[in-house]
Amino acid sequence: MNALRTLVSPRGAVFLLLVLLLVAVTVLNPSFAEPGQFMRFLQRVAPIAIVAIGQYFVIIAGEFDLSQGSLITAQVIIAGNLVGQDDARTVPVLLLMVVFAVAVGLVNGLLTTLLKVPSFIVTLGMMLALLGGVMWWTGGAATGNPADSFREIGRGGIREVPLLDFLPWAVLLLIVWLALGIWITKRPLGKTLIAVGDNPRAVDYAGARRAWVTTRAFVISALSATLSAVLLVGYAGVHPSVGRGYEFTAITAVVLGGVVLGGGRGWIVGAVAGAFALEALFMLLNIAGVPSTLRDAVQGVIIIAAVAYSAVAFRARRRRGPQSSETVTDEPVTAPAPTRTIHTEIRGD
Amino acid sequence: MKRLRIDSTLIVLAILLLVIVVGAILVGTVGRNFLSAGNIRDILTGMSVLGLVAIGQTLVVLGASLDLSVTYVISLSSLLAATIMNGNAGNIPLAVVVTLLVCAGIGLLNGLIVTVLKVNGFIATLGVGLILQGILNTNFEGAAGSVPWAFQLIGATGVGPIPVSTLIMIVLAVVVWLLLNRTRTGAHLYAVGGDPEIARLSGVRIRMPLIWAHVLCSVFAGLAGLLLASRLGVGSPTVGQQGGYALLSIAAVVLGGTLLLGGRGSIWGTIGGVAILAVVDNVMSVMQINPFLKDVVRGVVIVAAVAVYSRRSIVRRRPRFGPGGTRTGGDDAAKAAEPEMAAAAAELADATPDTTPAAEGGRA
Amino acid sequence: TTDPSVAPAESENPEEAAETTEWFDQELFDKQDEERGVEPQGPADEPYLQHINAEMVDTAEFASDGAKKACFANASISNPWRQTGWITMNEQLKVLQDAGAISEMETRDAKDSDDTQIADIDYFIAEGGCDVFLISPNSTAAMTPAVERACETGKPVVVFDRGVNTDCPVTFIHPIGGFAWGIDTAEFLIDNLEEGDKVVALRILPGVDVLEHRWAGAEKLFEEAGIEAVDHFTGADPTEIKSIISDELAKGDVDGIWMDAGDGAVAAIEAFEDAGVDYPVMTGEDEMSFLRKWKDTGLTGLAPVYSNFQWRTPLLAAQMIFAGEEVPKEWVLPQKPITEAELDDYLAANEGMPDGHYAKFGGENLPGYPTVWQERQIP
Amino acid sequence: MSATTTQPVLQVSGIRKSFFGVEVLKGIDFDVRPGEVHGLVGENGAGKSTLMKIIAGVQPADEGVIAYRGDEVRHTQPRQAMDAGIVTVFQEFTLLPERTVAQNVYLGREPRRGGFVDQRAMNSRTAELLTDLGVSFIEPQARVGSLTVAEQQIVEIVKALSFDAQVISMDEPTAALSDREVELLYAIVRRLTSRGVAIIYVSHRLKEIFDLCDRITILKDGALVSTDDTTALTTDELVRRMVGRSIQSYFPDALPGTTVGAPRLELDGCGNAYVDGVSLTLRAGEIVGVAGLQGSGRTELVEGVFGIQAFSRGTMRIDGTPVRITSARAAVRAGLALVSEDRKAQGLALGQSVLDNALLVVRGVFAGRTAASRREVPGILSSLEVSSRGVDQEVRFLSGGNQQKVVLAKWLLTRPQIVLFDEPTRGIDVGAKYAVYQLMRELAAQGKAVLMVSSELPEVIGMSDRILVMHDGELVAELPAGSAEHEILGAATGAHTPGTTAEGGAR
Ligand SMILES: Nc1ncnc2c1ncn2[C@@H]1O[C@H](COP(=O)(O)OP(=O)(O)OP(=O)(O)O)[C@@H](O)[C@H]1O
Ligand SMILES: Nc1ncnc2c1ncn2[C@@H]1O[C@H](COP(=O)(O)OP(=O)(O)OP(=O)(O)O)[C@@H](O)[C@H]1O
Ligand SMILES: [Mg+2]
Ligand SMILES: [Mg+2]
Repeated sequence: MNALRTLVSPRGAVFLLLVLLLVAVTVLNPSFAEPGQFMRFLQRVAPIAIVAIGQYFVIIAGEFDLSQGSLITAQVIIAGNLVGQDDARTVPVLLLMVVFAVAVGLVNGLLTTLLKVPSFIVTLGMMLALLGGVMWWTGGAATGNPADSFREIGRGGIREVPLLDFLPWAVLLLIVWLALGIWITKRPLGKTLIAVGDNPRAVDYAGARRAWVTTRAFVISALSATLSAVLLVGYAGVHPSVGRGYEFTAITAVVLGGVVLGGGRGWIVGAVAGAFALEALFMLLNIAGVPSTLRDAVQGVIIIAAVAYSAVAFRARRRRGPQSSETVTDEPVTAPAPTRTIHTEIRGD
Repeated sequence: MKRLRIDSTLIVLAILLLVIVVGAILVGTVGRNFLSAGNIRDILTGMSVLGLVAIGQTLVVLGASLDLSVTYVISLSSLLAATIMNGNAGNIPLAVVVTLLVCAGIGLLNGLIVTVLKVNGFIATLGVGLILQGILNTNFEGAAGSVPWAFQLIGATGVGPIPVSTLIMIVLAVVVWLLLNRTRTGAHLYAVGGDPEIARLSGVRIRMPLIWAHVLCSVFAGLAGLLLASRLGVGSPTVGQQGGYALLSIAAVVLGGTLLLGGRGSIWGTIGGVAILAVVDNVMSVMQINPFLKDVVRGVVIVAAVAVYSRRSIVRRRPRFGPGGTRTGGDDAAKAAEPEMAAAAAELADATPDTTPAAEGGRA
Repeated sequence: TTDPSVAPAESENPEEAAETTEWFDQELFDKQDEERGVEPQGPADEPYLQHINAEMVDTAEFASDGAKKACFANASISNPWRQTGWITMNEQLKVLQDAGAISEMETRDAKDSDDTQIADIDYFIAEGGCDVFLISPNSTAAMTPAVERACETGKPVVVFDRGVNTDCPVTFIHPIGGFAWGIDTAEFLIDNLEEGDKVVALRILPGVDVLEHRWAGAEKLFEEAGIEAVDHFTGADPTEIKSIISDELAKGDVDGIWMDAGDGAVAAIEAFEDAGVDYPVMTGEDEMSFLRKWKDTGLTGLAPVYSNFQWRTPLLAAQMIFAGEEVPKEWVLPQKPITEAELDDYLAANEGMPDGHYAKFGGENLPGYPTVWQERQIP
Repeated sequence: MSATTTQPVLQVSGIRKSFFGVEVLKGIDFDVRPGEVHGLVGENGAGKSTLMKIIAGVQPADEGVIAYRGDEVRHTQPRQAMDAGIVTVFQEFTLLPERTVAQNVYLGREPRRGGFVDQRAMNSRTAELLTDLGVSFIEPQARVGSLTVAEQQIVEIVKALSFDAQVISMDEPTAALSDREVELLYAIVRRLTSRGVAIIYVSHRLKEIFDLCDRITILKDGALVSTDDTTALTTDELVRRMVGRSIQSYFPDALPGTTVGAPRLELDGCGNAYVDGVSLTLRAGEIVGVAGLQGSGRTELVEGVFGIQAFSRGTMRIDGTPVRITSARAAVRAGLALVSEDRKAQGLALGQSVLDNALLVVRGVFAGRTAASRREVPGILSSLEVSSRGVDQEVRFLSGGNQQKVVLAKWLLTRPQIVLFDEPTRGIDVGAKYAVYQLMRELAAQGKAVLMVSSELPEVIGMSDRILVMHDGELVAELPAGSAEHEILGAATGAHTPGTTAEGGAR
């Protein structure tokens, strides 16, 4: 009952959408409900969901990261060119990719916070520079796919798992990454980030290192893009168009998940659910055989409708009466019952 | 007592000047003349289409929204115009009117989704862009239509080195400048972009200015599409994406000193931003820079140029002490005005002698 | 004042220009079908100088001595095919510079934008001091007026790859074309499949004539042969390709894969591997990634070719033009798919090349071979 | 005293309003007559602002009727109310910092000529309005963002006056004003009433209420307590009705056992771009008040100490050790706390919960202590008597006073040694004020040092052990506890020769 109410509440809109889409997919293609198929679906969503997790941290701080897609492309090509067919290079190259991601995140974050350039512009510049730079370096084409051991991360998994049939590494990584993400949102870093998105000046006056906090969000975003790139190298292979448009997909997923552009509000699990809903939508369009030319249009309508639903439902609920107000505070109140003001004790009148 | 405020538009123009000087020198090193007619025409042509889009984008950004659908509006506009004209000069007026009306309709849709359905501009226009792309792909399989010679002239002729398209863009920029600075809609757009709640409390109907901004933005994208149709001679379903106009126009707008959060900015800054991008592109083309490297330079230039003024434009208090500090701040003015104020208060108080304060109500 | 370089297009013909949006063109289909079978003329070991059914034109009017300046308006180098060609072209340029035929080549890259390319051509006309215009149009109809303006300068104009709607250029260089590709591939799939089998067509993007002709030709043949074909646009993104194939496999069997470019073929094949089903009958392209995967998996495949060596021809044509030699008005280069029998030869010949390299790049006799292509040095 | 017999110009009856199912107005009946100043008082969260917003057409009432000049009206947009002649000066500024004074004043009804906005007319009319008020230091073409808070408040009032209003509601118009400007406002109000304009006046400064108002309506917990002629009320009675008990003294005495000890904070010749030559000593157990006119640099002084606009000159010692504080972070680590003057802009993340706001500083500076502090939160909140629906409620739904208490809780959790209060009681009710004062006394008793900046002289006088006076960026005087208002004002306006008194101020 409570779950149902959450579903129709604005915060749950994305889960409702996801359920509807999955049901539609299953109806059109019953084999989707088989564990193996479903795991494949999760494996496919993992890269975009991970990117959405990274984007979530940037967005709740009131910023944008448009460089994620380019960073994925860059990392994919770095992996392709540097690992080559040599298994032994897997670990060093992974480390190098992490270092590179941290560097990109730091540059994004520091330009945004110290130079006060809007992150939309910083990361737009980064998007151009990264893609251009890596294409310039490689002459446009990667040498080829890296060693299979490297690709195993995104392509393989544990087979013959009871009940699940096949458990892709990607799904495990997604679970770990999401758990890490949830943990961070509960940590001072996550709480401060969301406060930065709400009121940056208050954070300054509180003595927090706002620049460093925000910068770390960009680093998380860059690391997420890198993890996603590692999965995509395995899933799709090395190609200059891997990762293209991921930044917009990620932002769409995050917004679909009820996170407010501009910061200060949103739930990380919602963002991940947004990614799942988007990917389920793409799959539904494939399976339903919607003409490929029309898919974009259908996708556009559904995105607008879903976001509009939450926006309008949220406003409507603010006006409504007591019974609906429960959903606002349906998290258990951990503190002692509401404290009272002076006047409630001595009522003089 | 007026404080000299370095306007961000001025900074943009200064950066533009710098870019031109450096560019001219660089172009000189490869034995070319930056100021030759052909080169100027190349730069100005490069400015016209993006300029039109960016003018419209400025309006939307001032209203604290975004328009990512312009690319598709441009493509649709070029196709509509070319197919309606169909090579016949007599159809030009009809084609222009229908095209712009359709674009206005798309803008209206954007505006309504943003204001009534309260969908963030980023997502709303991304979604509408996808819808338009679907429509384009379904209905057009490639270049279509034909633009009569009379209409092609707009894109192909010029006054001396100045293309007609640039003149049109400048004239429209003046019109938009008037709109922003001399009409209520303009003033209200600034207000809504600055703070919609304050605008509402001040009695502004906050939906209309933003709807207008979206309509005009789409119309300007439509004009850009018309101009492209006239230059291409046909309509093309991909011509908008080819130019990457959505992100570039936003970059140009911000480069021009307009606040991405809305409420502050100017049309001339935007034109300056567009010019910076066009000059940088031109110089790199003349120097035959590797096309991939061009993107790197472009990215760096955009960030660097915005960085030049973004720190300054953060509102600062007047320093009272130290270098550049004036102790003749507001207090002194206020102090100087004090006798006056006191006199005014006394006078006002005298005017209504019957209102004696309820002294007995004072502190017990 | 009106720009002096502007005049109405000669071929102003509304009926013809108002293109219909139907890509299939029976006449062109038949022509290309026929050209597939013609033995090309010209040196056998220099395919980039061969031509099919050529009608030669006299270029004596352009004959002159000395090294000439070439101006190249390139559409872009945004995909591996164009990048490979661009490297080859630059190596060819070095040879011609050493030979004293071409002094320099000034290039402007339009980054896939019609508008930019029009401006580029106008800039060349006004400022370039060009002796010959080499143009690789970004799109056919849109570039026509600009190409005509280039022709009006009286300097020779050479167009290659995609065409324009005017015959003012001295020569138009291109491989046979998209319909030939469509016929080669569709016939191969039809031969290897049964009636009622399902083919998934992976297409890059809509609206580009070179690509649309490939599909228009193939689709028609599939229909006639009773093969069920569904097409998807992938943007050449392997992630997208893999998802599409996975979903198709989830729906039911897929017996054949048809591609309008080899980019991303590997991802399509891997989708079959991951789903644990048999490899399909498949057509890709002569891109190394596909050839290698084809070899590894041993699937039944064909690599149609959109001859990359055509990038050498424009500069060579310029040299011929200034030498006053005849050149074909429409220079149709051979376009022969790589079959299973030839696969090993091409793999051996291109060992060490990156995955984005094209087997039929035709630059083996150029000085930079093979390092320049291996390291993909793009100027 | 004024026309009790005239028909009310505005009459509201049975107004009810709920937010999220909680009723904040419980059937209010209320009327205003032409030419009267009608005071509206009540504790924080009593519903005053909500009632004003309903009258202004900003929010619809759930139930109830508003009759204006005898006819029932239903304004759904502020614009309709304004056009009808009901104008409101809202509690929060409704000015756009990026626009000019004139553009702000005429926002929404810019004068036009030939279809275009007539900038010249707009500027000259604004100038007229300003001169009319005797204000010559604000230029119509100045950007509002470059004005001080007091100047902005004046612009806000000018904006209301520019309407041809019948009813003007003022929601705490003096919160940001110092006594001088308040005098000016009195004059303006009296002139308006003499023209027959009705004024609804909300303020937590009871002196103003008694100075200005003809009748006073008291709200409590969203319900109407009483409406009386001012003459029929005493301050005590008013407070008793508002708070529910009488308050013997506004300013609690120092707690027993409070001793003034060693210097905790010493400034010697400190200065930055905004203040200069600041020398002061703050001792353990001491409450030092800072008085001064608006714009005299008091906020800048505490922000300098707190490292937000770090001092570039002079030396600072904490507990005798020289320190250099160049960021708020360093200040917090050194044991300082700053309760800033604008809680919405600088103090709170309004969309976050009470708990998250209370932990804001701890998380930002002492992240390692978060878990421990979290356990202290409920205790601190209840000792401050914060009234909220649990620690998970978003702070923006709290009333002003409760928000201020959350700010205090946020700082108390860091266990500060030196507490800087900047306008600690701005916009909070008598009861809450008393709680804040009590808190200051407790801090002092614990041996902490308290510096309090305030624009309310009674507060400075009532609470301070010593009073520092600022003028034009410098400390010009140090006065003993219990100094008279006129002495403080004399120093603050620069009437005294700063040279001599400044020596005293320098310690
Ligand atoms: N938009 C809103 N949403 C939810 N609750 C609100 C909203 N506005 C006000 N409230 C609640 O309504 C009650 C009355 O608030 P209001 O602002 O009217 O009080 P007030 O009397 O003006 O207090 P103060 O003296 O602090 O300004 C408070 O409990 C407040 O939390
Ligand atoms: N020109 C300005 N631009 C931006 N903010 C300003 C400007 N002038 C003053 N402020 C801010 O307005 C507030 C009031 O400052 P102001 O100098 O008027 O008074 P004060 O004496 O410092 O403090 P108080 O308000 O307590 O009297 C301060 O927070 C200050 O930072
Ligand atoms: Mg209030
Ligand atoms: Mg202050």
